[in-house]
Amino acid sequence: MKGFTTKGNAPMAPADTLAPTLVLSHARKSFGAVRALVDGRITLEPGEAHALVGENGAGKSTLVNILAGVHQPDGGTLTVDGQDVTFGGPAAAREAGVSIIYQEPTLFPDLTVAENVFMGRQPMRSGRRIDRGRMNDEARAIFNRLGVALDPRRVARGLSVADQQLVEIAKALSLSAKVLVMDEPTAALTGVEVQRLFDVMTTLRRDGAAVMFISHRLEEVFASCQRVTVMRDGQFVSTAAIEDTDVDTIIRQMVGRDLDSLFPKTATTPGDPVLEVENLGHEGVFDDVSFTVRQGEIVALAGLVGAGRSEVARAIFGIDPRSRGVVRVSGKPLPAGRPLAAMAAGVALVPEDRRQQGLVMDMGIDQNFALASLRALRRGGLMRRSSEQRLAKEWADKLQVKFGRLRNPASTLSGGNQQKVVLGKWLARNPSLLIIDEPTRGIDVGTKSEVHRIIDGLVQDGMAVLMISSELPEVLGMADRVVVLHEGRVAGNFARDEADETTIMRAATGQSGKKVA
Amino acid sequence: MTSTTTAPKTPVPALAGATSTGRLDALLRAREIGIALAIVVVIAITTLKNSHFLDADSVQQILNGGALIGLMAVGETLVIVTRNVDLSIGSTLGLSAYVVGDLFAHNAIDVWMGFVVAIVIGAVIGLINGLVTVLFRVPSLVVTLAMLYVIRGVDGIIVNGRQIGASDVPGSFTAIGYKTVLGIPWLFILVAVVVIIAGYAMRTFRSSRELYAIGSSPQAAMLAGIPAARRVMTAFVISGALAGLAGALFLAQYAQVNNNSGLGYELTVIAAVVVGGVAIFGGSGTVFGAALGALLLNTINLALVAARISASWNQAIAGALLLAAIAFDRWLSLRVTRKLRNTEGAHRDI
Amino acid sequence: GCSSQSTGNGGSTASGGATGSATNSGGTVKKGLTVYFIPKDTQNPYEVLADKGGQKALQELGGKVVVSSGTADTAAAQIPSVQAAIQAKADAIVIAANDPKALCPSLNQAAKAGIKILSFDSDISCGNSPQHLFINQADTKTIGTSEVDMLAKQLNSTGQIAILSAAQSATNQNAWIGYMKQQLKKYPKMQLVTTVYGNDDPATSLNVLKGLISAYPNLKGIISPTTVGISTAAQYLSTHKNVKIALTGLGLPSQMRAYVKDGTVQNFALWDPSKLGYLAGYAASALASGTATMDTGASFKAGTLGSYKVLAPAAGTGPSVVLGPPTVFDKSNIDKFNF
Amino acid sequence: MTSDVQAAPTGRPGGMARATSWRDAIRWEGGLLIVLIAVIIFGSTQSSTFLSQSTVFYAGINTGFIALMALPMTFIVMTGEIDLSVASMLGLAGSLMGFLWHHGWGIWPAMIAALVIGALGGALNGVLVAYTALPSIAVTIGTLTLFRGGAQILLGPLTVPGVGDQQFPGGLTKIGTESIPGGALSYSTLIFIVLAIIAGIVLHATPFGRSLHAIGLQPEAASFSGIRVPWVKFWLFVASGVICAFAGILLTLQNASVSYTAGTGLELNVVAIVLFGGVSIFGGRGTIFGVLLAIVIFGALQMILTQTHVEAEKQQVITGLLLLISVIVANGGQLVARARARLTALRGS
Ligand SMILES: Nc1ncnc2c1ncn2[C@@H]1O[C@H](COP(=O)(O)OP(=O)(O)OP(=O)(O)O)[C@@H](O)[C@H]1O
Ligand SMILES: Nc1ncnc2c1ncn2[C@@H]1O[C@H](COP(=O)(O)OP(=O)(O)OP(=O)(O)O)[C@@H](O)[C@H]1O
Ligand SMILES: [Mg+2]
Ligand SMILES: [Mg+2]
Repeated sequence: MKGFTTKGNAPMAPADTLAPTLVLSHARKSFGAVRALVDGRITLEPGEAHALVGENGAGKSTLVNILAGVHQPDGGTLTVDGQDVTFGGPAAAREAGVSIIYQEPTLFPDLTVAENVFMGRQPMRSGRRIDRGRMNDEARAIFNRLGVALDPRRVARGLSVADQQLVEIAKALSLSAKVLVMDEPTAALTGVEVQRLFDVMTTLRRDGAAVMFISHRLEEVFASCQRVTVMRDGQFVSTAAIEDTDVDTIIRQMVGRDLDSLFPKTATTPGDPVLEVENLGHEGVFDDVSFTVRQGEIVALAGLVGAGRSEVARAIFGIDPRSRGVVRVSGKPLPAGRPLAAMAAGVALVPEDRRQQGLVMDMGIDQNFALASLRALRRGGLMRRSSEQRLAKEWADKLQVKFGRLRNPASTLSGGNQQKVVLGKWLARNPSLLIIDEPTRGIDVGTKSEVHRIIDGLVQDGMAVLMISSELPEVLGMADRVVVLHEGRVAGNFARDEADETTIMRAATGQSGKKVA
Repeated sequence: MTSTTTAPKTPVPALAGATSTGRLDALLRAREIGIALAIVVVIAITTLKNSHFLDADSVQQILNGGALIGLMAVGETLVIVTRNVDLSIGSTLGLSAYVVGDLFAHNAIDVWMGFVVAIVIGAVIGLINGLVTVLFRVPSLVVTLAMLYVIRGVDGIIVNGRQIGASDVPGSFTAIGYKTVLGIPWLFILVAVVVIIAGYAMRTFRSSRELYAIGSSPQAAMLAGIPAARRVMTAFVISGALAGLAGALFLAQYAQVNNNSGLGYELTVIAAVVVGGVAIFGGSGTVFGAALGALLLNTINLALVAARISASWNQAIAGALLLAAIAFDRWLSLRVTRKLRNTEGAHRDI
Repeated sequence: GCSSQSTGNGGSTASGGATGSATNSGGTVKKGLTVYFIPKDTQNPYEVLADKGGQKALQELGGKVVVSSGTADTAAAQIPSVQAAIQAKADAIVIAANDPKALCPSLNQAAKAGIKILSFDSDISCGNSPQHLFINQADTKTIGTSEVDMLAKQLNSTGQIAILSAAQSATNQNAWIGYMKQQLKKYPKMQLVTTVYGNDDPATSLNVLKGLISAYPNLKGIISPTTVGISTAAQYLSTHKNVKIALTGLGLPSQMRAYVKDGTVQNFALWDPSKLGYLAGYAASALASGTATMDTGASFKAGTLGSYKVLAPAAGTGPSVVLGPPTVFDKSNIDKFNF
Repeated sequence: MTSDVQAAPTGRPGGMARATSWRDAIRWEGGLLIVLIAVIIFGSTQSSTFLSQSTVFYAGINTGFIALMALPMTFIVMTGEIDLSVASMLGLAGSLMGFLWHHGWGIWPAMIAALVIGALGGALNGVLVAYTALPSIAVTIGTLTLFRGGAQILLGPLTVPGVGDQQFPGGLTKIGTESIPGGALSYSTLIFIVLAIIAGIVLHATPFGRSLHAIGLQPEAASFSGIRVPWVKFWLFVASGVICAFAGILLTLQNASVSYTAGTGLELNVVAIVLFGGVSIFGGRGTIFGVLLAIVIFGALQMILTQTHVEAEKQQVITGLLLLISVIVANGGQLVARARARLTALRGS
């Protein structure tokens, strides 16, 4: 878990003595029939870190987009420093001193990291020419402040999601804005980086800036923020000082009911091996990876970001090639590099990047549900629209997906609901082995426990699950067995009762006395 | 997941860059060097077969021949970098060349005005391309393909079966097409100046970097508040203007224009740009690379004849070499990417 | 498009074909005839002149000319025009074929619909179907041999020479080049090193010319039997005086005037395209009216050009009428021509 | 992992993200239908011969082989790629057939060889595009030159049948002059219609067609769904090669002859038809029906304009403007919507 050092810092400046930096009230926004924001409200005081929490689809990102000038609200008012303002576009918002870190990284892959940070605001020298040297130095300085050693001169293409997020943060910091809005900046970060981000937030607040922080990890909220605003179904629910509230209250306000246990692990007795991986290797990425997943068992693949977990999953499924080793599913060896063969053998892979890999964003929700089951929906060689609809309806109901209309494009769904569609698309194939990469990244607590319940149910019905997660509590809560990867090699293989935070962490950072079962 | 306490807390000082990026930069630059090298190889092989290929005259021809395509490649690069494409440049060249020639034939303008008129014609066409693309958010390939037909048709209506010949054009104008200073052709100098200015500008000014940004990620460009519409429009206007200028230079170089002048140049220019290492889907590539690409294609064409290869084989060999050049560039950029990947790990702090 | 042409010097004296004796079938040419002129493309300067000649002829005869073709020099672009002529029940088609054979099926249909088929500038090669009359600008053999003779005179019959042609598939150029090669046998010291193709595009022509010059440093002469090729080469040679190469071929006087005057080109040939069109217009009308046939020796009146006789089919070609010998242009006469 | 930083597909220049809704398609095809009706009404008032059987036959002769090339092009553009080598492949296949005929091969072996060269050429495109991930626009500009060059090597100045050669069999070349028995359609039209129906079913009603949409919209997500993206692209290019070769055979028979320049420059016409038919150049969107309408409109327009003696250059202007106006009208609504949104935003504040 994140090793937070601070808890509930006191506000830097007394909230009641200063005029608020930014006030948004009664903001409304609809997309066609979808009322994304019904009554959005938030008040940001100078020097405070203000958390905004809510379920997936509660309208948080929509609110952010309004503050960013990306969306024009259908109604409501926005004041900055007491002045009524309208943001015609992102540039206007930036000029007004509002700086945004968007939920999804928005980098220019072909440009250098420094250019990404300073695009449109590059330091200049005589003749309105860009001063590259200074630009690189300034970027380096910001990264030093964040404690990362990204080379400002490398191109952004190929950066890991975490590094991309760091560049986004650097971009926002470089603006020295009055208001810094961060939409789930920590979703892809490791504990150290999160900690550094919080340190930077503290510095910013000390300088009088207001920080708005969105996260589904409530512990982060309690570690770094002074006030918290809760939203539900596009509506403002409450704002409270952090010391006047607690996790249960917030969750109740978010979900509108009490939640049961977060990780509803039911004990099962594992059956026959479904997946057997032996000495799997691929040049320069991972090597000598062996483990087994049995019927009715959840095996978690743990490790630091970049340890090669996703690569292993993709190699098993056949998206990536592999140069060594054997993969057997239900006893039969899988050919390398052939996802179709893996699917036929009953393997399903829910990939980690739902926007690029999981969904065809511009296709209908229904068509996305059907995309992995096309052959099954075929009658006499032709696709049946009606059976496709039926399949989509069935799984949208089962997973309680919140959507406008089933034929709307998947891009209109909130992140969590998108994740459910990806899950549904694979569950519709009734797989015997489900590989889920980061099943709950960017998913709210309510949905998260639903996803966990779904997985748990599947396992009880005899499915084998290989789960990759960067969240230790999830790993510890859900897994029957934890396989830890370190730099592409198995650094530990623990049964449920052997695994705890420290053993896993030690293995993941490569310091363990190896215990490979 | 989540490293914790164990990670070294001290920020790694700004070390890594120096060495690894130095090499990287070199590699990236190698894309241009690679093309230059290819030109040298083609020349060398041809010279082995025919020692006169390197005579002063012949070198002038090599430099001059690629000039027009190179000039248009500069404009096309600007457009392609923004993830658009301009297919109308060949038609634009034809129209501007004819109109200027016609004005000369009627003694309506002097030499300098000839350039101005050519550039203005091109710029106006570029403006139309840009406006329609940006305003209606129509793919530029469709817009400029349509404009290709429209301009070629309008050109035909204006030309109406006439043509411009050497006696219609002032001698001082055609002189630009063949006169040299210190053995270097004027035409080449002129185009080289445009290339150098454009190449420098594309590295150095905010607005030009924004062109790359737009092509690299339109979404992110929007969020960064980049006035994409204006920038894309500017790229089209410049591309049109350069195609118009190329029209004037066409007239100067060949001293003859009919309605077919410039027919099919658009694909040659795009080929040059792609060979020059400009990503066809935007975001990366340099003006220098594109210009070198044009020079390479032209050198190949010259070399095939100079090496006494039978006329029937010219096209096929040119096509094969084009494919080879594209594949080579791909191989090179893959190597760069792999290098990037390998160096990346070093920068992470855990 | 290419091609070349020459002023059949008017009147009656044309070479092989024209005869003084007007003839026969007694009848007069019908009024109100419609003749479709189908040039290689609607913009080919040479053929635009020819079409105007045709228009003039039909005007004199009280009929009308429809000019129809595509913008590109392809058979595919000409076929719709043939079809339109059939549908419009035209009386005759005069076509400059972009492809010797691809138009045959369409023209056959036209002939079956009772339309008289004539070709000019570039002949079709359809065997006997359809029956058609080729209005030849000048005797094919004469063009080929005279080009070689002209160059031989300039070069003292010695040295390497090359041909800069239009497209490799261009029919009339290929026919002329065939005769050039034959004629070259008479000049054993003149050696044809290669034929290059500029596709009638100035840029391509210039490129192959440059390649040619560096490939054959001892090159002494170039024949370019196409207007674009010769003017491109002339422009290059006039601006690179250090390259000493004699140039001749087929060119438009208006385009070549400057080069003849500055001495780059001594002489070249062509015929008057408008007269070619004019002759074609009369021939078409005569055929359509039944006042002439395609039989060898049949004759007809061609307005101010006088009277012409149909020549016997030669190897691989059908009956033809020859406008006259090409005019050779040089310093002494070039100012008299303005096409 | 580390998905590459990639531009969101919704941010493509020109194309705002649109849902693949039937309504969109219907709007576009509806528009084309109206244009077609307008063209027919215009034609019948301007030209007395327009509404005749011969017009239908001739239009088929003139556009049939272009229409054939438009079918694989539609599929390829659907996947976000493009094939600019189609017309050169037509020329190469026709030339090979002619070359072999000239050298005494039988007509059927010559045709089969032409189809084989089509498959091989397509496979070359396919390998380069699908398996080495080179941009198809660049690759096919290269093969455009290569294939045409190959045709030139085969035939050079020769037009087949050359002097002394057999004519192509009359039973086959009659497709250039005779319509199918009992109708006005040309054989090329009939073949096209059959293939278009098959293409329509494949594209719109089979899993394969659905995967083409997915590949065009988001190739990575498609491959994560078990769609063999490179495999599909490879075979599409092979199919394109074969069908273009077939078009080359058809054109050769129709003209009863072939030279190496056959079909020169038609690639952009084919692209224009496909785009006019409403297929998105970015892939993922479009219908065969739209392409069909576009073909009929272009074919009819060419007939009318030629029949009414409109000069070829004006025909070009009209063609270009039609393409331009169609996309503007189709996207004009967006412009209005954006302007309105901006206005309300201003008023709202
Ligand atoms: N462009 C759009 N078109 C249609 N509906 C949209 C659009 N953007 C968002 N929505 C809808 O608006 C609602 C709010 O979405 P939003 O992205 O603001 O949620 P969120 O609170 O950020 O969720 P998450 O925590 O999953 O990121 C969702 O139901 C979503 O489907
Ligand atoms: N696009 C990329 N650019 C650079 N390196 C990459 C990229 N993709 C993978 N790698 C490298 O491959 C290895 C495994 O990366 P990967 O991110 O898949 O691991 P992971 O354990 O799945 O982490 P995550 O939690 O991010 O999913 C790392 O060394 C990483 O640096
Ligand atoms: Mg969100
Ligand atoms: Mg991963």
